[in-house]
Amino acid sequence: MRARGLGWAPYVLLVPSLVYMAIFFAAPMIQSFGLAFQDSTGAWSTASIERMLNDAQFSRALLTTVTLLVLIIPIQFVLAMGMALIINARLKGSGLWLYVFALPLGVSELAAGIIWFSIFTERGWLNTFLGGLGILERPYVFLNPQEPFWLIFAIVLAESWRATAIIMIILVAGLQSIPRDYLEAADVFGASTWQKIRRVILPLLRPALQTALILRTILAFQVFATVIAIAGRGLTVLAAEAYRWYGDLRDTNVAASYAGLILLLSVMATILYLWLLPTREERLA
Amino acid sequence: MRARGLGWAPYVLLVPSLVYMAIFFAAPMIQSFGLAFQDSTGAWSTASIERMLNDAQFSRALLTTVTLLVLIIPIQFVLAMGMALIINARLKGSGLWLYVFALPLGVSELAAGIIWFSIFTERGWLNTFLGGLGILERPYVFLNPQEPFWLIFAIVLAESWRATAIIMIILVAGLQSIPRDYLEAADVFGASTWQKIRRVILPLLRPALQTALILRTILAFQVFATVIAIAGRGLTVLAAEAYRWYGDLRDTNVAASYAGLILLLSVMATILYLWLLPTREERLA
Amino acid sequence: MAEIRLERVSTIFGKVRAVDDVELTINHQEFVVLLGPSGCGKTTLLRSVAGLESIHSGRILLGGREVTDLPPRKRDIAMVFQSYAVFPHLTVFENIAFGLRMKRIQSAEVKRRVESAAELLHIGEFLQRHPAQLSGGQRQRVAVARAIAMESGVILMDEPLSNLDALLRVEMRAELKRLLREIKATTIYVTHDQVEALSMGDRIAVMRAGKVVQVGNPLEVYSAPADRFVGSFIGDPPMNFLTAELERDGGRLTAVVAGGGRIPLDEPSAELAERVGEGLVAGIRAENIEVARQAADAPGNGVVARCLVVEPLGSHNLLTLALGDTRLKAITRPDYDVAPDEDVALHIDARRIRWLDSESGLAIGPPPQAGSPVPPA
Amino acid sequence: MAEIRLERVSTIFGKVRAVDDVELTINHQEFVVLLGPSGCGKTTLLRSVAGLESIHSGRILLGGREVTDLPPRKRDIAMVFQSYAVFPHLTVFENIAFGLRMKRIQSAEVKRRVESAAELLHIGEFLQRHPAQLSGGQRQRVAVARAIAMESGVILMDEPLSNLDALLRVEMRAELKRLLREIKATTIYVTHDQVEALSMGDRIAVMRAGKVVQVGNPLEVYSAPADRFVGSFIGDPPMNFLTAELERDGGRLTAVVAGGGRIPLDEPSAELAERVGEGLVAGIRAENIEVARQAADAPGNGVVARCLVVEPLGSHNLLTLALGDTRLKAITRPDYDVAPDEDVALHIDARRIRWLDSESGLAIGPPPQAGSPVPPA
Amino acid sequence: GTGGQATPVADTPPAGTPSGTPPEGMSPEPASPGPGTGGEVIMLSTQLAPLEEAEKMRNAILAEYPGGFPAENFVPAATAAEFTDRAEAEANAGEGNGEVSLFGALHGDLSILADAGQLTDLSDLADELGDLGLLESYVELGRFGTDQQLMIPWMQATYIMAASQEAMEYLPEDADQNALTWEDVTEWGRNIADAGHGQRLGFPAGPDGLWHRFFQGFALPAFTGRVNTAFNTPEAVEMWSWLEETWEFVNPQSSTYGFMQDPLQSGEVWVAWDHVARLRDAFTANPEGYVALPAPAGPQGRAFMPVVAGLAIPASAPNPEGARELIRYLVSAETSAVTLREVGFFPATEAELPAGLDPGIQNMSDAVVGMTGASDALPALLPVGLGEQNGAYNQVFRDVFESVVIGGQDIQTVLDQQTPNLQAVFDTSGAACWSPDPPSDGPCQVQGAE
Ligand SMILES: Nc1ncnc2c1ncn2[C@@H]1O[C@H](COP(=O)(O)OP(=O)(O)OP(=O)(O)O)[C@@H](O)[C@H]1O
Ligand SMILES: Nc1ncnc2c1ncn2[C@@H]1O[C@H](COP(=O)(O)OP(=O)(O)OP(=O)(O)O)[C@@H](O)[C@H]1O
Ligand SMILES: [Mg+2]
Ligand SMILES: [Mg+2]
Repeated sequence: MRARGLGWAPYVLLVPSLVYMAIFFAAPMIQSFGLAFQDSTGAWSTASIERMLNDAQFSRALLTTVTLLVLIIPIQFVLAMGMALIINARLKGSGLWLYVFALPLGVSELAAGIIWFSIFTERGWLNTFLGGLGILERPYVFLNPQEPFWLIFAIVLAESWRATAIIMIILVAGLQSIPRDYLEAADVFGASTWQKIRRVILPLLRPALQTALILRTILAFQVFATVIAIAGRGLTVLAAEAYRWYGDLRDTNVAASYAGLILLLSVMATILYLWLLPTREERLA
Repeated sequence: MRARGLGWAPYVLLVPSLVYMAIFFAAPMIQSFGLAFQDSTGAWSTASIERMLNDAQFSRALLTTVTLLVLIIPIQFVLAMGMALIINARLKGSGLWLYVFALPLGVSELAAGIIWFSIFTERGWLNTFLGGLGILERPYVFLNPQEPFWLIFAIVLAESWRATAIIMIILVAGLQSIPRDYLEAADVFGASTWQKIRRVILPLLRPALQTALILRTILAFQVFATVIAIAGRGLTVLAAEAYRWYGDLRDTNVAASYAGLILLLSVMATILYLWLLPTREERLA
Repeated sequence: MAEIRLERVSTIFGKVRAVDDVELTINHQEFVVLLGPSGCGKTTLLRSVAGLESIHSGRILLGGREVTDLPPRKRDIAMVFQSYAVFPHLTVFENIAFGLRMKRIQSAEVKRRVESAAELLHIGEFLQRHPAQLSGGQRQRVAVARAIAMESGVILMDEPLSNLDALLRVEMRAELKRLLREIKATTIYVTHDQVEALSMGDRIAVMRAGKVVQVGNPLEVYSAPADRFVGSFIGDPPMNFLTAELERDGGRLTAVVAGGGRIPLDEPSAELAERVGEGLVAGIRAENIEVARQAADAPGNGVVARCLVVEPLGSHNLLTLALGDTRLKAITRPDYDVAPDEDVALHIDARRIRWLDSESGLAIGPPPQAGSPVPPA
Repeated sequence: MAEIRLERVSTIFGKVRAVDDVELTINHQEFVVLLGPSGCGKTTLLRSVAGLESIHSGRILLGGREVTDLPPRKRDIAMVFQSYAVFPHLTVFENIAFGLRMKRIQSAEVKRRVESAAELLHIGEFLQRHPAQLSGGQRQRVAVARAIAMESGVILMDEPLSNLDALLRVEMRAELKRLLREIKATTIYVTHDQVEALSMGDRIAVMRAGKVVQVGNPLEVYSAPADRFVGSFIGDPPMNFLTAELERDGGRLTAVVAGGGRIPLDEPSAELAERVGEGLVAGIRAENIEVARQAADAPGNGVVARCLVVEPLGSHNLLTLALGDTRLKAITRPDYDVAPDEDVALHIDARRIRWLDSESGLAIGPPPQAGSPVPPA
Repeated sequence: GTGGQATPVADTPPAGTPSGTPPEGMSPEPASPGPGTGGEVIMLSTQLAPLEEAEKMRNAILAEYPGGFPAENFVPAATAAEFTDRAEAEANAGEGNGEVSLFGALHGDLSILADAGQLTDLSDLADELGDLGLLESYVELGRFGTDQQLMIPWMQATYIMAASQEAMEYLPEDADQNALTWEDVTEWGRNIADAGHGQRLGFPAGPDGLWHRFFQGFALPAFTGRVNTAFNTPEAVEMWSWLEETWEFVNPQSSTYGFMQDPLQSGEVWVAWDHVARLRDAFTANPEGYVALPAPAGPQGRAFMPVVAGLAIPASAPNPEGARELIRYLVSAETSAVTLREVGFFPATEAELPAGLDPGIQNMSDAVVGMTGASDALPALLPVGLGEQNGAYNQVFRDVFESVVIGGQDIQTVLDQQTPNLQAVFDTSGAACWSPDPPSDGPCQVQGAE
């Protein structure tokens, strides 16, 4: 069927720019991830990839990465949704909260890591605080490689603190473009706040949610400064390994393999989301 | 006037969570940026800030940061808008482009830097390519601290390559939630594609645009790996300085000053945007 | 027991008093039609009752319980939005079921109610479509179905049939009316269709510029308008207005009509009697003006007008007449043939006249004798 | 010169043939009203002409130029959307000015046109508001103003007055009609208001289930429906349908009406004459049935029916009658008093009968003599 | 595909990680190629290369140089690679035709040039400077196993133990704080823990920590008397089990520590081992608060890793005389003192330090001298000739540590797994063994690796 009466014109117009863009975006990628399929001498081989797979840290890193993702994303979405709704409620001073919530956005990954390290470290604020309350008689070592629970906990907290705002402002934008009628209809027909969120807001927010999910997940795969700052060598993630191989071990090929893996996972996650939250034909009619 | 017939309930309900959140989000920030106002001995003073301001690199870094921002953001927005429109056009295979364009998202800042470094370096692809075409008889040193033009150029390119997709997918989400009627009305009343974008799409896209602008700017302030990877110490930005002071010079206080400055600039930028693109009362009625 | 009571309610948008100090009570199970010019505040009034607009002053009570500060969902009402507001992401079925699901009604019952509602509105075949796949009228019917499926005590309908074809609309009126009586709902119904208003409403509330200017049963509102505006706004053709002056000759009052003619008043109301010598306005419906060939052959009371246009409408003829410089509409039998520019004698039944003050336009005295039980469309 | 020509146009959504093989030509400056039940494809047809729906087959020509594959903006049309589609981010003024700005018309002219359009639709005072600050009807008028301000050759209006009050609507009709003639526009006008259709349309196109079933001037469509559907769909009350069989006794044809009674046909059409002995349907308008007290005292042609309901409508009475098991509507003078359950004799004027095939429901033979020039609302 | 310019990752931290300045003094400062002004002396140095240190070198250390020393003539080399490349270029210029007259670099970096025969003999100068009391062990290093004095020891840095005052009272009775053994350290940690103060030993096992040096220069040699060749020996196993045992008393957060001065100052750690430059702040900020101790000894002696920076004159030097003059100046007692004060590198001499030195620094230098001069001193050099394999080399030790101590795997198994990796490092880099491993011709051979 003809694209709404436009004939082929658009295609003709687009092709050149598309081709150009394809080159601009795809080419560097391909060339660089080619490295993953070369050994240190530059000959084609899967040596580097095998090296990655057999690396002592690999499985650990993969596991941690996934664990963190699975923990952080849902927490952040619940938080972000709450924040977005508060802001969207347009109650007095809700504008202010936008700033409060968004503040950590201005803090870089590493800085966030350092901040939270200084909170959780043995002589950190948390211990001082709990000590002050008399809850702990002597400081507790939270950041102990032997018990990853607290490490993970601290990292999840730090990440939630730092990056929830990214999701939040995307959702706020989404909420703003939901026509008011629908919310009013939901109100009139007796939807509780929770029902309203579940039955009306979330579905209508799908595009924004999808975007936020994809963006956040992709970025989460790249997080590592926070992890290193907080857990040191106690925990490692794929991104951190990529850097270790590039920086400390000076093996660009293995580093490329890691980078490639991260990219692959990101793409898979994206596809997963697009598949879980398909954009149906119905539009705001 | 009463908030649409809800009385004070919402406030009462929200206050606790708000207070909690305020603490969660604001407290660490304050505590850590307190560092900026202490000297290395921990005494309160503006020494660290003065140290930052008087640092040889400071003005250079600030200038470069702003320059990059001013160059990158507009370029990215035009690109992103184009990409978003292509995808939103729902022509055959436009779904594919989403992936092509979004690919670089899966590449970390540093990786991007390295990729583009290897393109622009003296023995890099670009020189090889131009040499191959016979445009250059001998490799040209693009990345030469003496001529910042090429450095900036390369960085702008790398950043556009890496981070345009962030903006794009936000805009795509925004476009999806523009009711079709309005676009159809624009069509019927004779709006050319360009007019349609300017008069209808952009205004209705305001929330998304705002979000993307804010997000991108804030993140851009934190970019530094790309810069270092491409320009080495040939160019420096605020974020890079923050790391230098924290990492190399081991002066957390000055580092905190830099971080604080970055945060400050981000907030200012945000306010600027909110002021330039106010959310008016009219809604999609 | 769901009576709707508005006590001095005002809803204000900036400088616009969309609903202005409205005092209105709708009894349990009553069906009140809200009628008024575009932009007079009907929707705002409905939205205020629903709790979608926060009212600026006054109180709203539903079934005796004050709901002024209650959120919409606590008011147990159903509403048909003027803009439909059907959920684009839900199928027609889920749209109609929405309110029921919110009430956690078990699904068998939901299915039953949804289907009967859909049946009633002839959208049974679309249950699995999304609103974007429906025509305007079909979408509107979904909105109506969603409201009636709730079977709640109070139903607010904002021009619910405006986008349906005549035939369907006639059918829907009857069906809706029947159903609403069945479920014992108290209804406020906004419409611009006068036939709808006059035929469906137990009472009609006429609004103007945010104020309710008259509330009464259709016949009252039609034949005894509270003021000139109501008279001219309701009924097609609108009421005729003659300027006249009261005179007392001998024992009896007579209205001297500007442009000639005297109308004797047999049993004038007390209020009217006080107005002797004042300039008044006589409001009279077209069908209450009897047209006759010149004086002699009819009980014409001396009012003579020139016939301008004759519109034969099959069942009757509609005449446009000029009396001095005021235009009148009158109805005659289809076979009554009168040529344009011919002079005719009018017999105006004094008992059917609605007397109005010439300045304020407000009615004077008790309602006149009603004419035809149901006014013409 | 902007004639609209649809050649075998079909627009299909999945399995739904929303517009089904439509052949329609609207002459330059003609005002055609599109009438049809909700969901019959009116909007889709308009959208197809506008180029908003890509048609599945057929051609569309505007002023002789094929536009089938042209994007909407290249078609130089203006449209009133059923959903208004006024831009929420623009003031009323800018909304109305939108099309003109696109055409780069200089601002003085823009101002003039916008203001006159706004004046005409009584929204002059809202020019600086945003749509969200308007009532439904006001918003609809903005949509209309935006379309007419364009003064383009082709104007498509999708239920443009549906949300206006009766008084305003009557006024708008006249104004619109005048203006459209002024700017020499060719118009397709969708409405559900039959009075509107019959009083405004140069011609009326009746649609049903995606097909155009009849195109003709109001009177034709009213008194000579192309088939049973049109007869029943247009006019209030709808056309009566009696099943009858043709007989030839002696030289002349007679219709034997089911339920009793014989109607002699004086000058039957050739087509009809061929149908002797077949079962047919006689379509007759209420105002063309004369009701009389029993046989003797009227020229009744033996058709006797029982009176069920008498609705006095002031200017006339509407009777509901039962003839066998078919229901009929008939109109009598207001003073003609007949009690329910009384038997009455009907005199049906054979010349006014629209003969239809009992299976297909299609009309047989030439149109009957038209009754009243303008049918009743 | 990434050339020397991509150094940020190599030498600054990976994006977003806290970077440490490795004490060897490598840090991002790409050399702005100094203009070659014929007669003058141009010094190319991998040392004092970081911006701030370079400034101090120019403005303080070289300040007293007779006739003044033009700032631009001190050319820092950001990385060893950069240094080697530049030196290569110089050498290619030919006898006396280079630009640079004096090299300042680590012993390891110079040894490459020495092997290439690009350095000139300075034996006479060495003798002349004899009365300065150059540390014999370092002079020896300066010969690179030849009979020529190719390098004059310039300054040194190394790793020591630091203890806070609280810790001192828990020092095992029988232990001599200036001659500790690693077993004593374990005891020490146990005492503190038993006293209810928790795990107060600390090591820089974080990503930026120099943890690998602990094994390469201290623990392994102390237990085995060798480093690489003894990587997989019963003695090595003994060392690892010692560490395992000791780890009970080590603050678990050690895996996050980069610079031990921080946990020392915060009080998280009472007894720490680290590079002097990474302990310095603690001592300067609070001299009384801490005690500097020589590195403990093991069964095979008091192993320690000297970081020796030396001065050498390339054959290509345009101005050898000026270079010798500069050497005399730099190694003189006065200049050494300034150097120590300004950048915290210790003199490579036994000479008495001038009084009035920052007490903290004094404290540390005593420990250093005590350690380097100790009777059982066992210097274990920085890796030599590993080049790009450096990281991989360090990683081997870190991996063993993480598997054994953190992961709690069986020591022998882990060593067996890692032995091939270590061997691979040597095979790829072709690096020969360095002291204290017996010299090898050809790549160093790990015992038990075929
Ligand atoms: N996207 C779609 N998918 C499937 N069916 C559709 C779609 N859009 C419209 N239809 C169907 O096409 C038919 C014609 O729709 P259209 O809007 O033209 O009707 P209409 O004549 O304008 O009705 P109304 O008077 O209610 O506006 C309707 O039955 C509708 O259900
Ligand atoms: N947000 C607003 N700001 C200012 N004025 C408003 C706003 N909303 C509505 N109004 C005005 O309030 C008046 C009442 O609006 P309302 O929608 O109640 O009218 P209505 O009776 O429903 O008209 P219609 O029959 O056209 O729907 C209108 O004149 C409108 O212009
Ligand atoms: Mg309304
Ligand atoms: Mg329609």
